[in-house]
Amino acid sequence: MTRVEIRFHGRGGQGAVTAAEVLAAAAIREGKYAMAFPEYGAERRGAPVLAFVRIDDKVILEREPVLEPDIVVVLDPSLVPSIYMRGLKPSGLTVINTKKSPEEAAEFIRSHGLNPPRCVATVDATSIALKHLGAPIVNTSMLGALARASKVVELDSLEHSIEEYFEDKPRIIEPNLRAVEEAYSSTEVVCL
Amino acid sequence: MAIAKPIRTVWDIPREEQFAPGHSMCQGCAAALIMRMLMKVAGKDAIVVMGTGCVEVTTTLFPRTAWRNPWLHLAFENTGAAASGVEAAIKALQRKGVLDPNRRIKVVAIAGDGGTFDIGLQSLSGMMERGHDVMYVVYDNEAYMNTGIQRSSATPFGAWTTTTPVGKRMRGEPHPKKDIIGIALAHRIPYIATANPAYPTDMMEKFRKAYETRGPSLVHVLSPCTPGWRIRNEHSIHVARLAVLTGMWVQLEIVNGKPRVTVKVPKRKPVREYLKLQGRFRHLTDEEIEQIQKMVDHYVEEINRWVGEQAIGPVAE
Amino acid sequence: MDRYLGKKYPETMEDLPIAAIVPWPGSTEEVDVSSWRTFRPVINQEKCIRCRLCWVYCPDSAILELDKEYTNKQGKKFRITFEVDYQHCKGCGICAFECPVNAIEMVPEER
Amino acid sequence: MEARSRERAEARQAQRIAAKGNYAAALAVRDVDIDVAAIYPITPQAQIAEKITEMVANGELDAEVIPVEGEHSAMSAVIAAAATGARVFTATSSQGLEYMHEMLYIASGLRQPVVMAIATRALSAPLNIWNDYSDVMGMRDTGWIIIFSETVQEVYDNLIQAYYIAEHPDVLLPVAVTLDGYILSHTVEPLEPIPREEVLKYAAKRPRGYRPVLDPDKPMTFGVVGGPDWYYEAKVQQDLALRESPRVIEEAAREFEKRFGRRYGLIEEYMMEDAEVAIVSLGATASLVKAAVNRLREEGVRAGMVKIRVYRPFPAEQVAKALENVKAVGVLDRALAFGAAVEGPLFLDVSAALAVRGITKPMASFVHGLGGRDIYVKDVVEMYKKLLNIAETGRSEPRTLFYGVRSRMRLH
Repeated sequence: MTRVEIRFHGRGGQGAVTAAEVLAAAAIREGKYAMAFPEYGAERRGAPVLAFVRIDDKVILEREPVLEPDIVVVLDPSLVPSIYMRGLKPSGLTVINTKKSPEEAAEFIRSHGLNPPRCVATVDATSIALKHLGAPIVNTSMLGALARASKVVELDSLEHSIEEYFEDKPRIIEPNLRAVEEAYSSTEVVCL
Repeated sequence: MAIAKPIRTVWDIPREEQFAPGHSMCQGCAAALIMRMLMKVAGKDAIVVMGTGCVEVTTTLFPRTAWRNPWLHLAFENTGAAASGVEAAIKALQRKGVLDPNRRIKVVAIAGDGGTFDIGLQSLSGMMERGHDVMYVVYDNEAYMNTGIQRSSATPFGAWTTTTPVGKRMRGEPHPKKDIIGIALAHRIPYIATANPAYPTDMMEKFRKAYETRGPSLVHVLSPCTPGWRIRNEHSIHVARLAVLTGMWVQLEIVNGKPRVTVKVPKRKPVREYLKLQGRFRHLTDEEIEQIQKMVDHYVEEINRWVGEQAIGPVAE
Repeated sequence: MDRYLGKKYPETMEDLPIAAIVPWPGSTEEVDVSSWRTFRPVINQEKCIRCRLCWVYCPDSAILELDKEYTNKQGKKFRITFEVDYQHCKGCGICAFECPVNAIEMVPEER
Repeated sequence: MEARSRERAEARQAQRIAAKGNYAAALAVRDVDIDVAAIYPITPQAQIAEKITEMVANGELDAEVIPVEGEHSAMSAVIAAAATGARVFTATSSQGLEYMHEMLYIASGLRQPVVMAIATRALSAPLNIWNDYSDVMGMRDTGWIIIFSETVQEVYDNLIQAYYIAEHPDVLLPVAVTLDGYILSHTVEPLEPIPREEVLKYAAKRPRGYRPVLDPDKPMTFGVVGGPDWYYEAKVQQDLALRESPRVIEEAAREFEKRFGRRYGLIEEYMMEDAEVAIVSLGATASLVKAAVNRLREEGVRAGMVKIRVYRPFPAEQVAKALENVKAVGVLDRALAFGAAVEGPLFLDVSAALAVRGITKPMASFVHGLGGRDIYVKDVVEMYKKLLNIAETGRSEPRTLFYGVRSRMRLH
């Protein structure tokens, strides 16, 4: 496996930073090297936030922000393509939380004058999160979608990491796992 | 072991000296006497934490020390914090069996008025608020005496100091003394007292109770300073006594918020008798003395109302 | 532990206790402060009523309370005697001032 | 021997966890079984305080945690607790470190084995919560042993070694361990923790009374007045203890490697065997410099890097030896020594280390990344190219070069 660089887009409170950390932990569980870090600073609820993940087989030395991600994960359907498409490699993938199909999402990106990447995946993570968690916290659902669309980590190691991450809140482990699984199975991916 | 029995008369005071002579505190220094009495009460099992000040610099000039207890000085403004650290360490080490959990080792923190009312107030507040098992003694000589008699927030109204000089436009300290007891009270600590070395058994009994208290306690002791107050060496106890007899200083004890006056003064002397012995008040005019008298009258009235009796009586010439 | 404690009267830094701690508790007791005095207190044992107040009020622990019997001229017998420790007395005069029976006199030092 | 330690290290691969620097610090503190911590929250360190308190709350750690009212009190309380014989810890950043500044000297002057983690951060004004090394550079002359960490793993390993060093009978000095604010404090990376029993065997608690402590059975006076007749000797005695400490620091590293398989030194040399140009750097920034070296090596440039792990006492001998054969030396600082002959504080150390040994090299002082300004690998590559230039001309840059700053002047 070569280097994969991932950027998460969300709003403060949606758990983009947690998603990045859980993803890195899953990769580390698989014996890979990984690095997860937020766009540094004080997180404020509602403000757009970024989080980054690098995954590699080798030690990662590049402690710099991800400028040209291979994958972009969009947690909030209200974010505009001009923000999350920035720097995304044409050969890359974007995973978007939306009710739209991948084709519709690609069209939406085009309607903003941008070229969608080679692969577009969509999932209605908000509905899934509301159903299982009772709140629109979509980070775990989006990880399920990412696992389905990209194979950067196995679903199993993702679930392990979620269990570990929420160790001190056992009540919410099960609902999150159900959300991950539903997102995993309902994600649609289209590659050109 | 600290003194276990109440101190009722001077004959209850142990003969053993836990604080050595030969230190270089001034002739007639009341703080020296306060330390001597305090350490008799505290005994051998106390760990002393001291802030920078007169007592610190005159008792620990390398290679000698006047202290027979484990003793620590770090800096000026952090006596409360340093005492908190020692107390936490004792607690942890006793719980982990490194120190004998059945032995009572008490932390006694000592600082002057500058190190308590001013620069050390935050650290003291933290110590009291967090409930550390520390007895805190402030010896109050009402100015920064160690650096050469500069005013502190404990300097009383009208007093001359080198930074509250007497001239055409300034007549000594323009503000009344800060109410450190009120500040301690606001922290709702279990034991608070004022004490005065002219009343040694009362003072030592308060030290004893403060030592016995589980949790933070504060004893505020008036400490006449011969050079700073410009008094005769032999007058330091006499002046301290007059502070009580004039109502300038009220001997209080507040146990779990309940106040009482431990040395009642049925007939007060006029404040003039206290002021006239001290060079720091020499410049005061009759009108200014009258103003101070009114401030004391008001203070006494407040205290009486607070304790619910006429503990301090009217002025009788 | 001993390696840290140095020598009581160090000559060079090698003998200095670590961090200049003082492992000699109460060592100021060795100091002679008698040169501070311009007046020395003298206790009149005849007048002394053994009230202990001079001992209590001394800031320098320089009044010694001794288990030494004393019988005055009236034949009153005391179990204890108060004497001045002139090595540690700075001559402040508190003892004389506070003595309720004027049994202590401050006498000029002549050297 | 080496094969075995590698084997053991590999066996532990399985126990790798994911942790951010702040958690790694808290884990280390738990694993050495501290007795007292006093911490005041400040970004980006606050998670250390949270995690330690959480560990105490759920019974994982038996310690007294004092939620002090400020950093000055935090440092005061841990010095006092250490003087009472406790194993202590505190953590801070930036303004907090400045606020405790006075007490830093007292910790070392009183020879107390205080251990502190510093999530490095810029200093006000203007207020800035992001990473640089201004705060820790401000404490460089306070008599502390200062160890920089490059990775989350190093944060953990360095803190454990810090206790070995600080409490060693030949040292008895406070030790600070850095973790770059956000860049390590908030970054999740692989971490191989060591089983607690093994940590405690390595950084073993010594019997009470091996060093002077506040003890009613053996009363001593700590923090005395040292007059002109003894103060000087006390300070030189303290300086010599710091100067001699590398012997123990290296012993701690050897013992650590023997037991846990990870190697540490006073400095780390990267691709220095045949290097023609080298950059000296610190902390997590060193990762970026290594990445730049890798990139340049692919282009055929003989670049190398020297990472200062132990910044105080400064490993002058090792640094001089490492740089002996290069053609030009650059020093990458993330702090300013305002008004100094050259404004890079690390540069001042490196140039002095070389000069007193009669080693003269064309040098350049690079400053970048102040207040969290991102440094990219390409920026460091540019610095190396500048060095190649300097190597050719043989002339040092007399002024600090400010990389990445927006200016109409030519500042680099």
